[in-house]
Amino acid sequence: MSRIFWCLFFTVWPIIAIVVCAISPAMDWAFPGNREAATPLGQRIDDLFFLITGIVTVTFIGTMGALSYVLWKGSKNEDEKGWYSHGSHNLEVIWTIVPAGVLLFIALYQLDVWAIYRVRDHENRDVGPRPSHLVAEVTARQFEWRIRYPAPGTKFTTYKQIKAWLAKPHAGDVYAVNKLFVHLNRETLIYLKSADVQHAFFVPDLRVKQDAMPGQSIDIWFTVNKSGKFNLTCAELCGWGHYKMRGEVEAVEDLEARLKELKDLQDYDGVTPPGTVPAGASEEATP
Amino acid sequence: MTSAVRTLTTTTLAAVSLGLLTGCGGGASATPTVTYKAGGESGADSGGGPVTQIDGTGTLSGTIKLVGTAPTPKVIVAKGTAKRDTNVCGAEVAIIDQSLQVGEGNGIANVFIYIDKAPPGAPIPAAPTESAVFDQKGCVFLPHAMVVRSSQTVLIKSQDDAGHNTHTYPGRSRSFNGAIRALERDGVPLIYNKHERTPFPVKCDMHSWMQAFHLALDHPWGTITRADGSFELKGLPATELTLRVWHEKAGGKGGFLERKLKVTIPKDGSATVDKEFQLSDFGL
Amino acid sequence: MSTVNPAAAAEHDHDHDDHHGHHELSFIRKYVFSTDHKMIAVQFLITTLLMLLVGGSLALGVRWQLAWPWQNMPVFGQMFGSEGGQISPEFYTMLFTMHATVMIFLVIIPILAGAFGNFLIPLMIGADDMAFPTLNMLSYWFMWPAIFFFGLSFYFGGAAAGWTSYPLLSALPEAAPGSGHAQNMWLVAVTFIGVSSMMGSVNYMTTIINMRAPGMTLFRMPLTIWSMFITAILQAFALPVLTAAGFMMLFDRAQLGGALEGIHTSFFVPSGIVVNNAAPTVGGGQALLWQHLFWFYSHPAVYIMLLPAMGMVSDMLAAMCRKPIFGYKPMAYSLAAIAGLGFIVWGHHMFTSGMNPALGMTFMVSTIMIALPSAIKTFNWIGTIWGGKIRFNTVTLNCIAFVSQFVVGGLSGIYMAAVPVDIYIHDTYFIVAHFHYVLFGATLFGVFGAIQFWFPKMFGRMMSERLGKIHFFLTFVGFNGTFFPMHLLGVAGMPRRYADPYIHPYLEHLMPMNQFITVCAIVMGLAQLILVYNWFSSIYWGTEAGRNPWNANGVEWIAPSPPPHGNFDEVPTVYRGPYEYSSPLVEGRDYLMQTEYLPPPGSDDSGDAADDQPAENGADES
Amino acid sequence: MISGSRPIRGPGSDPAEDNTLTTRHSILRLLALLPLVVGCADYQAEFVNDERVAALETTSSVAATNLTNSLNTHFGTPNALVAWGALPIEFGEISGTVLSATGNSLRVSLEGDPPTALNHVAVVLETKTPQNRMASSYDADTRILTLTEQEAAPAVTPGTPLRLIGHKLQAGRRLYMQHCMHCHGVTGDGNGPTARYIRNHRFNPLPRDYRRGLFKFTSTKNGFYASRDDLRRTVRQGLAGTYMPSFLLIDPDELDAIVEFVRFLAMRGEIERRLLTHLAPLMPTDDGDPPKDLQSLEKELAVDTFNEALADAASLVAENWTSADAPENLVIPTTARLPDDEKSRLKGRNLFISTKINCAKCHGEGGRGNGGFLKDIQKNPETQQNYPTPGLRDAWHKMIQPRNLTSGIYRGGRRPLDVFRRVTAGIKATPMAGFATVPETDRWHIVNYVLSIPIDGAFFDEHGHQYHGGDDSHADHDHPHDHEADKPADKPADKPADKPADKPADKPETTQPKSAKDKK
Repeated sequence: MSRIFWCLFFTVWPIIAIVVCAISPAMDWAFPGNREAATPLGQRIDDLFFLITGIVTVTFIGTMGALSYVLWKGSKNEDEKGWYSHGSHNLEVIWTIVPAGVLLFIALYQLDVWAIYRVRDHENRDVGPRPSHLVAEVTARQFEWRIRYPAPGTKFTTYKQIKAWLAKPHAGDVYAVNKLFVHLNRETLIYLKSADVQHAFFVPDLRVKQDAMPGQSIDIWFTVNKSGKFNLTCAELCGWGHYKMRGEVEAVEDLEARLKELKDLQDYDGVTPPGTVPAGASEEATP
Repeated sequence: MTSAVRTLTTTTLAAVSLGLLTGCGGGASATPTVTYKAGGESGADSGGGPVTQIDGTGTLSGTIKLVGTAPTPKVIVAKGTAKRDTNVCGAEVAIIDQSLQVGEGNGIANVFIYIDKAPPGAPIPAAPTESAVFDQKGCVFLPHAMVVRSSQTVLIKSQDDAGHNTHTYPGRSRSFNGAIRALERDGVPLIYNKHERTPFPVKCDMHSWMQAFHLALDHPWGTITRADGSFELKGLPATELTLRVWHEKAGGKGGFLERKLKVTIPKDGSATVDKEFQLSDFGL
Repeated sequence: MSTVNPAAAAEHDHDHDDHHGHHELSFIRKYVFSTDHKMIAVQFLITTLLMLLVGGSLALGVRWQLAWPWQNMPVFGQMFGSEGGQISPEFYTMLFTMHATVMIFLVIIPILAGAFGNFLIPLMIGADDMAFPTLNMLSYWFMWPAIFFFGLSFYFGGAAAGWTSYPLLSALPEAAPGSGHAQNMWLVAVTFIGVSSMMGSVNYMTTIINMRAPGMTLFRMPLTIWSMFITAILQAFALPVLTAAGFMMLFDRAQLGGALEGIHTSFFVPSGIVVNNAAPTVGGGQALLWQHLFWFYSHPAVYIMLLPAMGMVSDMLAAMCRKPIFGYKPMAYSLAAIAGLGFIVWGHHMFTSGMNPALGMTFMVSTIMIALPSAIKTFNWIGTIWGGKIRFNTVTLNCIAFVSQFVVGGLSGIYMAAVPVDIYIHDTYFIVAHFHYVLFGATLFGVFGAIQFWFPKMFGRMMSERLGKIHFFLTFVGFNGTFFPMHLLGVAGMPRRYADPYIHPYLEHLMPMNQFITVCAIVMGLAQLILVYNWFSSIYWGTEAGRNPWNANGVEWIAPSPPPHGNFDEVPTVYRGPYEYSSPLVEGRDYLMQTEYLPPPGSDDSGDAADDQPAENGADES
Repeated sequence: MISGSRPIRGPGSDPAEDNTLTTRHSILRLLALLPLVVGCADYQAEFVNDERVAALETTSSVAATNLTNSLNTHFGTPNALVAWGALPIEFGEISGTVLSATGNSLRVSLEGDPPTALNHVAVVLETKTPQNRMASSYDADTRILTLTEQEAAPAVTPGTPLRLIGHKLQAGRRLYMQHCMHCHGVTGDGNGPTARYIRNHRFNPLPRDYRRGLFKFTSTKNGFYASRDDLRRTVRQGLAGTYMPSFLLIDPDELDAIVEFVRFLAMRGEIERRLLTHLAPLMPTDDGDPPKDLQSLEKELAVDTFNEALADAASLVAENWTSADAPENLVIPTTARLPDDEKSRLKGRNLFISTKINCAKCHGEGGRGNGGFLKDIQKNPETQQNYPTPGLRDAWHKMIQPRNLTSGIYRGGRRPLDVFRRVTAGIKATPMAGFATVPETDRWHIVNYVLSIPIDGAFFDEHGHQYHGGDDSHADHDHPHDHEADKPADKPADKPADKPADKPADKPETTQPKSAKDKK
């Protein structure tokens, strides 16, 4: 009796697990909003994720199936002795080679994505940034994201210029907090800094995550190809208010115009002739 | 053993269910109840009873004296030794601690003598139209103590060739913290919009020793003692009045020397109050 | 073959016994400052089980906050409840920091190496005690300063920089409420733990190398001993790095006060950082350095927390399935392989940390490769069960749970081995699910099984099967209900260590699932009380167990239960490997103890030619 | 946060560990207690009294009781709030009319679109004598409003107007407990659990203690309180360089609710303070013994004139907060910002360092917030005693630094308008005075100059050419003598640590090491 119970027990729970995973997208337990990534690279990450999921699922079913099978057989084994075997050399070889192959495949298959994601661009920094770059400086601090854009219309042609800009505040810089505007369908280059402790710039919808290390300026780049607003959170414990670091990344068609707007807001002196006063200017002050 | 097991498991499950299904008030997401309380209704009793007109006025005069010998006021900034604004602060005369000034005959200066609330039924004269002047010279406020009407304009002036700021700490009125430019002669207007119950300090944050005391009243019946400790209040309503006697050193940190000084003002006559206070009353 | 002279050992052993037979040891020497490895093991076991409850209830506090944020928290809310009855966010950070700390440093590492290592090593290799009994005692008593300092850390508000204690959060007292003296205490405590386990590992290595009974060749050692041996090596090599890093961190922290006031190095602190309007930091340190040092220890530590359980499970499975272990040598080799690879994979904790991305590739490959030996072990366990005679008792159940949970933990590990995917799931609940499946799902189930299995040897009585099964059932269900959904939380992008995730709109809808998780967690937590009850009641009312209640083969089973001081009646001589179950050589019983001499002698053990003892055919697969 | 050695005692299951040593029955008994452990603990959020109330208690319990009672009747407790109509707070009011009444459930028509959750809000039925009831629930579909009172169904005729009051206050309180309470405390006394930690760091601004009604960064004229917009701005943008983070993305309705609740707390605290001032004569003297003629004082202050004082306090508070929202009390420049050119900045620079208005005396000639006045010992306006240590203090007696203008941090906002407002109206509750007396054009010059400091440095030569202070990024290592020659003629007698502004920090958020050093 208890034999059947336990056999079933060890057979059923993997099934439940698989079912739960299977229904998870329907239950909105999958990627945020159950949407595909909003960056091309993110979509490749998703593909990778599902590929691994496929392999893992097969392995899981296989192992668990085998486990329940041997349990079932072994538990109703009636002869007075077990099978006297110290193993099989061939089997050992097989289940060493096969997993090794699969694992190696995974390892090599994903190298490319990673290379594009960080390494490749990281290697050839001597080429100037493409003119379509939006450069922004995002400084994480307890517990908010302080953002600085170059003056609207600024075009960087060399990384040297960018470094110079990063080095100190410049006239016409646009400041913002917690809300980052980026180009739609154009590459965004962000210099990530930390004002105090370690934070992490995490935009789930973009599959982007990078720690902000104190004392370092780390560059990350991505291209958002879906318009909309995406949650920005902190993914590295940064103190008691870790969870408070709620930000937003918004991809817009005409970024220049948006920055211009911000700039006008920031230059508001209280007596700008009516009409050009940005909405809510009387209330809002830029940080 | 089995019974134990059964009880054990049931209690466990009971514990879990009970623990988890309780919604738990008090935390953030508990909705508080809101009850409404109409405004004004707690305005309490406003006087009540018919007010009998007080006609006729009288005069009150007297002196406030100190028993014993006053300590010589200590010098805050000796002549020409100011750390900053040397050309201005204490340039001509040394800056002396004015908190307890004792004149000849041991009279105490700068004692506030006033009526907290105008007696009901007493006609209140209109505030003077000319504005009071609150000046500063050599990084010292002039005067050190003053009584004004709550609707009266105070002009803050400066004879110093250095920037000052005037920072008031009123009890009921709007506070004021304004910079006074060097040699401000036409004066920065300041109005205490409320009747004050006690005198309050006025400071200059730029020169930490600069301090004066103001009192704003919605009636004219308040004054300060002169250098010899004498004072005179004219036109007081002829009735029994409760005077307050306040000094900035009373009890060491400023307060009432006499909180309820009862005097009866005879019609068209005059009353006198002579008071003596011990050094101990000034926390000395 | 490096075995102590059996004769000498024997005499020594005997006069030991006589010596002790005559006058009883004082209570203190016998139960408190005992040098007997068994007593020390029991001390370790009880201490760690106590700490298990502590750490568990800390976890429940965390779960409560995640399920019903800012609600009055039971017990904790009352004991440390801040204004308004709701806990404060820094208290939450303290909760999960101390949960991890207690569980890792005071439960899992000591319960494996300390408790079972101590108890099993001498018994299984047929030695009368550890090589250095006093050192052994010290290694236990050095745990108490650690516990004391962790307690002190609580007193100062509790370290709240996560158990990983990344600088600058942990390096600058201004950075977090827990980064004041609490952090110092934490570092000191970790150092003490390090000293404790270092003493242990030295002792284990020496004992295993030098004190094996006659005939106990390396390849006749039970896999438990193999795993303990390799674990000891891991510790010996990895721990110094952590200790060094800990001291560097201590010196970095200016507010140490006292003699160390002046030191204030800056290994990890870059210059010009202003935290909360404190004076800017000076001296160009590098925060990343800590992560490298820390993980250079803490990744091997993961295996320190896993390998012994693997070994013990192998032994138990063989005994419970009445079947030789499937592929003994591959098992031993893969243990070694895991240990070896374990030293070159620490970088996979740092894929997003800003280290050179190119490094990510190497670490990715090594990380993926470490999955291989794990896979081999898994298949071998299944192979061991295959064709055995299985009795579903508590031991078996826990071992099977170990295997299946280890499979889940291992497979989810592949996700984070793949760097691009890890970028997304790094520091999300997926990670939390992963390492709980490995450390709790695998290790703790193994430990529960081991407790049940060796309890009769420890106390001479069996533990209650019925209670054991109830405990297993509740724990298993609660465990999977708690941690399996966390995979999904992670995929949904819920970051770790959030006191209130629901202020982020994309996480709001996860609250019900978190509540479900918390319910399961509480079930699991309460189930542990059954274990405690079973443990203590069995000590008193358990049925008497003979020397070999499980009909197992190991050397430890020829010793009386509980074994006296000196363990064995006479020095055991080992003739074969430990897994000769269902051997055709004997009739009427399906076990053949390592110490039984069976004529006629067969061919020599292929494992090592130098063995002068006759050995049984096929003691190892060839 | 955690006090005493209790933490070491550990969580509730440890006793279980010990007791299990005995018999199984004790274990079962122990397990029976588990519901208490697992179940919900019964402790509530409470408004805490001002520290002085305890002192008052020692001399006149009557006064203390009256004070706490009146606060409870007019403001309630965190879990049973009172919406007091005398205060200028938007409690969230929905008016409507009763269509039909059966028992304690009314069919009503409410104006606008009421929020879905209307539990436990106040219901005022405008019968001849208005009835105060409480809503237990409201069903938007059937438009049935159920009142909590079971007994005595409200005698209302159809058509009776009614008001639902307090949903906004409710929401505000809930959100406040979620987002703000850690630092600002349940009472708004700036003493939440986390604040205790923030206080450890001498130069960290404390969470605002609302109870004085004082908020530093406002758009209103000198002497006026903070307007709703100012509070909104602070919550949305945060205060750069402090522990007040930005809640930019919070939903506007929630933001309003929070702001209203903050004003609610501020008014409660201020009324408490004013009542305490009224009762001050009852306070024990410095050496702890009760004041003379306690009885008569008690009768006069705590009984006869108490309600009067309460009403007076309420009216004052109401007036102050209302006037803060009046547009005429905003600081609005009459002329547009002057062109931000070198000439203007030089003018600004000269004004900045001139002793006529003494900006540099606090902010330092290099704008590092290290002016000479910081070396003076200030006097506590409340006790007339000197503060123990030199340095400027705010109304909470907390040591503060003048803004380091090289850091590029502008807590009140970086718009020219904001800086103009700082200059014109000063910073409330701090020694930063309003410079309204300075002509507006000059103020614009100062604004232009101040805004240029982080970018171009603080120093000019007489031709208006700026020094960039070399390129060494170590502000604390540069040498004053570099620019001695270029000091303006009328520089003050002593030289505060005025250094040429070097290249500002590459992180606008970080303050320069120099200034931090000077804080010591």
